[in-house]
Parts: sequence; structure tokens; C-alpha cells
Amino acid sequence: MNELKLLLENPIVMSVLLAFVPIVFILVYALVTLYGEMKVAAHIQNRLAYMENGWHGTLQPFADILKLLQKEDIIPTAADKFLFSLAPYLVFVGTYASFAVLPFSSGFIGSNIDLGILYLVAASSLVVVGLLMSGWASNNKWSLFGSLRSAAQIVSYEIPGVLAILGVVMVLGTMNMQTMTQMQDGGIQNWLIFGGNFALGQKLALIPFMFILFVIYLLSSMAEVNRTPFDLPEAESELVQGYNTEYSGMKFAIFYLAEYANLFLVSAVVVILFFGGWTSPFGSFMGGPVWSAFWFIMKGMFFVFVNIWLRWTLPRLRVDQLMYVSWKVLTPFALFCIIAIGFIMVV
Amino acid sequence: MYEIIFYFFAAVTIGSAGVVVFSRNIVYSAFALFFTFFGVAGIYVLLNADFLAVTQLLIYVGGILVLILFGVMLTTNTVSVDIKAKSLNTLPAVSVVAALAGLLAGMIWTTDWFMSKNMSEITAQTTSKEIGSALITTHLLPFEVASVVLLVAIVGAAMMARRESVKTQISNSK
Amino acid sequence: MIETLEKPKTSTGKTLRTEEMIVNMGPQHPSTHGVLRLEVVLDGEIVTDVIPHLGYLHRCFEKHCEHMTSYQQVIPYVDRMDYVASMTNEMAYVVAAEKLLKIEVCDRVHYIRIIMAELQRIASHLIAIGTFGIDMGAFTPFLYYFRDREKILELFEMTCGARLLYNYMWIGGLSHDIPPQFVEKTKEFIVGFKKTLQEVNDLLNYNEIFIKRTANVGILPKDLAINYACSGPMLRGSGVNWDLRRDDPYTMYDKFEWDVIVGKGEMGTVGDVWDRNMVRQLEMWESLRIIEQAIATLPEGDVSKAIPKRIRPVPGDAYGRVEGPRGELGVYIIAEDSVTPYRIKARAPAFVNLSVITEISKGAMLADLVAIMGSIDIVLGEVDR
Amino acid sequence: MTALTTYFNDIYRSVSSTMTGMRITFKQMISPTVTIQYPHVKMKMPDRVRNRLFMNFDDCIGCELCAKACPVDCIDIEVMKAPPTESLGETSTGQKKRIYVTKFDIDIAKCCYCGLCVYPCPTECLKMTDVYEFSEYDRSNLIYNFGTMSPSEVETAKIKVKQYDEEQTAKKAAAAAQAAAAKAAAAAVPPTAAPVQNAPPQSLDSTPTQQ
Repeated sequence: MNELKLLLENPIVMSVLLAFVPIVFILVYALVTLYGEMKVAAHIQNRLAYMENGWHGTLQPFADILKLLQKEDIIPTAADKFLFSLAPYLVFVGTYASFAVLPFSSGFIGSNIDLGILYLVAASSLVVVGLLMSGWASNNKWSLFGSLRSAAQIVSYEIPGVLAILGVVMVLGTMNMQTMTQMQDGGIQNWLIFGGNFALGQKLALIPFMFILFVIYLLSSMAEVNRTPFDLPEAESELVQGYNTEYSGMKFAIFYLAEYANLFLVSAVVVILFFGGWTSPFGSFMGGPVWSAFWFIMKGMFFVFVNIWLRWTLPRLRVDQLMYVSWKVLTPFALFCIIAIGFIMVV
Repeated sequence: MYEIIFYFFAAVTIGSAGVVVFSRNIVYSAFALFFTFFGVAGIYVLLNADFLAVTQLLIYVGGILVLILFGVMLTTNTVSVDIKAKSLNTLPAVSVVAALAGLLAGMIWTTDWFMSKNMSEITAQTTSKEIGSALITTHLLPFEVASVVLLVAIVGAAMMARRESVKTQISNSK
Repeated sequence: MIETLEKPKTSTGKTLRTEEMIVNMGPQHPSTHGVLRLEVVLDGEIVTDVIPHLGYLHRCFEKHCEHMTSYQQVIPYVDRMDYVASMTNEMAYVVAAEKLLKIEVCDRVHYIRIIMAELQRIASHLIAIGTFGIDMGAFTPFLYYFRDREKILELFEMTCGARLLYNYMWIGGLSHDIPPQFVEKTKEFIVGFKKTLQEVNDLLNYNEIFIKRTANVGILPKDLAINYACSGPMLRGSGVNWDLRRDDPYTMYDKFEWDVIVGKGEMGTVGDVWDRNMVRQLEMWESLRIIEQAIATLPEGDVSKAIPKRIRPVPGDAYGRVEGPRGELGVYIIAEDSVTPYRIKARAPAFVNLSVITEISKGAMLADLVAIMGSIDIVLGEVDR
Repeated sequence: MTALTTYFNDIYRSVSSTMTGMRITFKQMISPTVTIQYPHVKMKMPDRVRNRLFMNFDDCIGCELCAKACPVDCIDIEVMKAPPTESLGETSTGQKKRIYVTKFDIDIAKCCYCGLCVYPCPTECLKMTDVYEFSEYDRSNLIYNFGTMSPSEVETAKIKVKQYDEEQTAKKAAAAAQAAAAKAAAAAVPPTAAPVQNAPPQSLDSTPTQQ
């Protein structure tokens, strides 16, 4: 018993244990979202989706995962075996590394570093390399197309995304995600989308720009996780399945997991930037570390739901239109907002 | 413990840099460059240069490496895997590298390095504030000059990219 | 809209050597609507050439017909030609055969045939627009349309017992009269369907992304459409006012009041993908008008009175054509003094319409090629026969 | 100026059409679904539905009209004309059976469910039922043999037919000989044997298939 206590007090063991918290969360969340996406999609389309395994098919995600684990792991003969096997893990690592700085609750954050949001942006850019690797190693023209599109898309949409983040950073004056959240504490009126915790005049002036920045970040985050209407890298009607066409079994599951993890990640960032992170909408009521984890996950899941909802509503953009949206619509608006916010914050 | 992590990152950096240089497959070289950048970022973290580490990842991995990969993938035959890089001009290369190595070695020797007696003495502290204030006070001029140069580069790139299509439109309208 | 850029020049003025990529789209590609294979030459994302390869679904329909033991037996085979619009296939064959045999059928048969053909046109357009939506990345409208197509199939099942391959229209009549509750059920369907049509119109056809994806893409000019002998929504989308139901009225289409829908270039240029899609969408409203009128004025009569017991035509030939959902569907029959047709030739509209793809997709982007293919609305069963 | 107007107009239309779309999909999400939980709930089939073929063998008179009508030749019938002395019973419609049906197989895997075989049947013994769940692991299990004659019955029937045929041939030959003799006697010309045109029924030597 004593050894165990000693072991737990060892900072290295502790940090290893802490590092496993997000993966447990991701696995559970992925199962829920897998089920949720199918159900939301089905009900939008007047269908029922899973109904057979368990009550309303609740056990189906487990069955799906089991199936993927059992499946034969096919590596095409002409593929580059090493890079082909490496790519999905690289993609997942890129996503997973970003979870280190997410403040899940007032009592838990993997690493409370000052550059939190910048680190998050940097870590998610690792994903691009993994995607390029998978497309090239598959030795399939459609896959290569998909991964090149994906990389171009992620790199372009990072610009408006980061500019939107910059706007928020200018308002809050910090890049530490925990501090960002704490600054929005104290009820729904202090969330940045409603102007933040400022004097009334400043608050009212901030609201429209915050709203525009929120939309900009939401759109660019959707592009970064390759969701409809920006799902060109895996556009099934054009590129079959894009960069993960040749993947099967466990490797495909990892891609899938990374995609879902990324989806939550960007939703969480939206929540932290504009919707007060883990703060309760009722001020101190329903606060505390446990409740705050609840609020954080609930808010995150709401934006995951919005993503899913949009996915089953909208058609897909074309490559040039995708670039048009990024460079000619989102980026100018974001720059305009930044200038305006600068004025507001200085005056 | 910190030593182990340091040697790990150092090994990753040097090993992957070796792959970059010696690999016959240019795509492998490009991908190995990723691990080199990653290892360097890790070392920056160990040196408490967190802003630098993050920027390293953001700019080198997210920007420059992707650009290199794009270049490699779009210019070489993508269908077959055997993309070979040839060794050319061995003698000039060796001499240039030797000169560079000498320069670096001289620099390392002459610099008065700050050495801490105890690694754990170094407490985690952020550098972003210092960098930020340094950039807009003492180093304002180089910072502004760099941004002007970058702006010129962007405008120039836009001009060069645009010229062709303008020409095409003119020829189309004729 | 798409400007083809000049290739970058080196300092010596020579163009840089760039390689074109040849990709095979199909026969197992999700957006080729079956087993079409397109050999696509790509310059980056720009399509420089498209070569369609056909025949993966060839089932020797025409040869089969020459080995039947009666003219009646051809009908189940005609059903399988364009399997999403079997009723119109039957109608084309039956019109041709009745011309050959000089059979006059009563008005009730004509009316029921028209109702069935128009229902089938709606069902076929529902699939066309739905799958086109999938090609554009919108999955949901497809299922909304399938929900209502299901009701049409139920009407068909109620009438003839089959949901897809009906064998309903026979030479000289129909296999069954419509069941008593048919009229009522059809009226019910029309009421519900109008709501879906409006809904999907808002959800898909007037969605800005959809408009941006389809307007000014794959423009098929009027003269090109005529030169390639395009027909159906493909031709009307290009602004040619031509509909066999009005211009060569077979059965009793001239009794009804309806409009021919022509592409107007509302969102871009006349003859673009959006126009073709919209022609289909609006044609469904016209079909509903025809069905409503036909149901209201359905005459009485015996639908199986004119069915001949044994068909042995005098030697000769006949060409019957109808306006199918995809265009002019013609059946040409040559008869000799036998119970078996000497030769049957089908003019498949999807085959003819597909031939224009090389012409209109040059210079488009890869994603546009998918849009163009979706707007042509091919059914490989009919293209290859 | 128009370019700027178009630019903002495009943005406005994108936002408003997306909102419209989201409104529609949300309305559908909360409206009831249309799925039928198939193995648990089954749709009511209309009366005219055309699924698996059923054949009431007791009513078959062996006319082979259905086999002729089938466009895909999935009905395989073998018949023998019974001697008129033999009584094969009657159909439910009161028609007298005169033909042995030694084999009546329907290869339902080939069937295209067109229903063309149903109409020509004079005794209405073929019909299409509403059974649609009949998948099998082995394709040969889809060959349904409706014939109720056992192999031994077929054998006895064959013998009977053969006997009757032989009798008939003998009779005919005798008649022919008689006629010839009479002719010869009448015309005093050497008689020629009349050609015997009594080939055995085509299916005489075939055996019923398994299963």
C-alpha cells in the first residue's frame, strides 16, 4: 500500500497516468459519438439506424469496434509498407497531443502551459504530415489526391482559424487556456460570445465581432477536421474515400478515432474561446470541478452535434470554392475583426 | 530523467537527420525531416524555450515541411515508389559542409554557455512575455523590417502568380 | 468561369514540362452510377479529356428478343433495360408493337398508361435528383426522395404486383385494371409529395453551395445538344423546347394541359448542370398536373379487351417512341411472318446523352466531372442494354 | 461596385440558405421516422403481389403452356400421353386429365417474377404467392419439383404407355397390313409396307432429376 502511494507521488508516474486520462475520454467519447452520429443522421433522414444490438442498438458501436479489430489488416502490395503503417498513428498522435492543453474542468488540465492555444494549433498541424504520408504511401492516385487536397485545405484554413483565435487572445490577453476559461467565469453573460466580462459599452461593442469570429472559427475548424461541407479529402463521390481508401482494420479504426477526437478537439476550442469553457452558465451554481467537467463535455458535445447536423444538411464545396471561402471571405473578415477588436480594447 | 529525455530527443534528431541526408528515396528524406523538426522542438522544450518550440512545430512542420512534401509529391512520379536521389558534386559539397562545420564548431567553442549545476533548479517559466516585450521595444526595428520584407514577398508572390492569368484573360479577350 | 491557365514559362520562354495524370474512374467508382468506366486525363484537378468505356453491363437485350417465342415475352426483358423507369420502357415497346399490329386500345388503357408513365417519370426523377445530391455530397435529400418514391412503388405494387419490374403494359392493353383504392391512394400521395418537393427544393436546389457547384458548370449549348441528338431533360435544359409528349403526341397526351419545362439559365448560363437538374425538378410538378387531370377524368372501359391471344404480325416494321424520363426512348421492331420478332432495336436516351460527356467536361474540374455525370442521369442498364 | 454587391450577396445567400436547410433537417429530425423494422414487422402485401411461384400439381393437366410462356425457361416439364384406358382423375375445375406429368420443376433462381406463366394456365393451378423469404445456401435447393409422381410410379406409367404404344403400333401395323393386303388384292400390285410413324414420346427414356 505504501509502495503504491510512493509510486503515485512520483511525478513521472503521475504524469504518465495523467497522459492516459484523455485517451480514456476519447475512447468513451468516440463510442458515444459513433452512435450519436448514426442516430442523428438517421433521424434527420427519417430512418432509425441501429436497432438490433441492445436497447435501440446501443451496443452497436462496440460491435463495430470489435469488427474493425478482428478484420484482416490489408497492406496493398504496391504500397510503401513502413510509411503506410506509420501514417495513422502519426495522425492520431497529432490529435492526441493537443488534448494535453484542454482544460477539462476547473480541477483538471493535462498541462497548464502559458502557450496553450498556440501549442494546440501547432500540434494539430502535425496531422497534415500524417495525412500526406498516408496518401502517398497508399500508392493510389485517389488517395494521393485526397491527401494533397487535405493538406492544402488544412494549411489554408489554419490562417482564418488562427486569426480568429488571435482576436480572442487580444481580448483576453492570455494564451493559457485555463486562464481564458477562468476569465469567462461567473455566468452566461460573461461568455465571450456575449461580450465577456467587461464594462457594458465595451461588451456591447464586442458582441458582433465575437459572433463573426465565432462563425469564422467554427467554419475553419470544420474544414480542419474534414467535415462536410469541407469534406473534400474524403469526398466519396469524387475520390472514393480519399486518403484512407486503402486502409482497413485497425489502421482504419485509428484514422476514424483520430477524426472523431479531432472533432471534439475543435468543438472544445470553440467552447473555450467563445462559450466559457467549463464554466457553468449559472455563475457559481452547479460549479466545482465535477460540474465543470460536465459543462465542458456537454458544451463540446453540443458543437459536435452542430457539426453532425451541418454534415447531413449541406452539399460539398469544390476545391477552388474551398480556397475562395478561406482566402477571400474568412481571412478578410477575420482581419477586419482583429482591427476592430484592437480599437475596442484600446479605447 | 531529463538527461534520458534529452538523449532521446537528440537521438531522434540526429538519426532522422541522417536519414534525410543519406536516404536514396527523396520522399523518405522529406518525411524524416519531420522527425528532425520534432526532435529539435523537443530539445527547445527542454531548454525552457517553449515559444520557440511551438513556433518550430507550427512553422517548420505545419508550413515548410508541408511545402517540401507538396513539391516532392507533385514533381516526381507519384505512381511508382522508387524515387531515387542521386549524389552529385561530392567534392564541392564536402568542402562546403566542412567549412560550415568549422564555423559552427568555432561558434560553439567561443560562446560562453550558461550551465546550470542542477537541472531541477530550472523552474518552468514562460518566455512568451519576454519575447513579446522584446519584440516591440528593443528589437522593434528588426521586427518591423522583417514584417515589411515578408509583406513585399507576399505582394511579389501574388503578382507573379497573377500575371499569368491576367495575360491569359487579355489573350482570351482578343 | 474556369479559366485555363497558361503553363508557366521558364526564362528561355519554353513551357515547363508537366505530366498529365490518367486515372480510371470506374467501373467501381461511387459516382459513375453503375459500371461505367471513364478514363480521365487530368492536369492537376483540371480534366483535359474523358474517354467513356462502355459494355460492363451488356446483356444482349436486343439479341435475346430475337429468340423469344412470342412478342409478349419481350416485355419482361424491356423492363430490365432502364430499371429505374420500367413503365416507360414498356410503354415504348407497346406503342411500337401496337403500331405494328395496328391495334386500337380503349381510352381507359391510354389514361392508365399515362398515369403510370408519369408516376414512373416522377420516381425516376426522384432517383436522378437524389443521386445527383449524393454526388454533390448531400445525402439527406436522397433519402427524403426515396421515402416518397417508396409510395409510388407501393402504388405500382398494388396495381400489378411488382415494385420494380412490372410487366404491366401489354400489347393491346394492361395486365390488370387499377385496383379500386388506387385513385384515392394516388391523390393522397400527391398531397404529401408536393410538400416533399418544396422541402427538397429549399434544402438542395436553392442551397447556395449547390448553386455554386452546379451553375455555369458543364454548359451544353443549344446547337451542341441538337448535334449530339440529346433528348429529354438534357435537351430541354439547354433551352430547346422539345418534348415528344407534346410534339409527337402518342397515346392521349394531347388531351391534357401542361407545360414543357425549358432551362432558362436562372443561376448561370443556359444549359448548365443546374438547369438540367431544375428541369427535372420542375417536370415533376408538371407530371403531377397530368396525373391529377387523368385521375379526375378517368374513362370506363375494359382494359384487356384488345389483347390478342396470339401475335403473328404481317411482315413489316414499326418505330414507336415515347418521352422517357431520360429522353426519347424509341423501339424499332422488324417483323417477319413468325411469332418471334426478326429484330428489335432500342434507342436508349441515356446512351445518346452520355456521348456528349467528352465534349462538355473538357476544362472542368474533377469535382465538376462528377456533377456533369450526375446531371446526365445515366442508367447503365440502359446504356449497355 | 457590382462585384462588391455580389460578394456580400453571396455571403448573405450562403448563410440564409444554410439556415433554411438546417431548419428543414431539424424539423425532419423531430418528425416520426418511416422505417419498418423488417424482420420484426412486415409490410402487408397487396393481393396482386408477385413473389414465389406456387403450383398445385393436382390440377395440372400437363398442357405445357406455362413452360412455353416463360421467357427465361425456368419451368421444366416432362409429359407422357396416358393411354385413354387409364384414369388419371379430374382437376378441381372438373377437367379430365389425360397426360402423365412425370416431371414438373421450377428453377426459382431463374424466375424473373414476370407472371407470364400464370395467365395461360387453363386450370389456374399456377399462381404467384406473397412468400418472399426463400433464400438458400445452395443454389440447387432453389429448384422446386412440384411433380408428385414417385420414380416407381413413373416407371409403371412408362411401362403402361409403352405397352399401350406397342398395342397401338401392332394394331396400326395390322390395320395397315390389312389395308395393304386389301389394296394389293384390289390392285394386284406387290404391297409396300406402310411407314410406321410412331416415334416414342420424346421423354420416354429420361429419368427424373434428383431432389
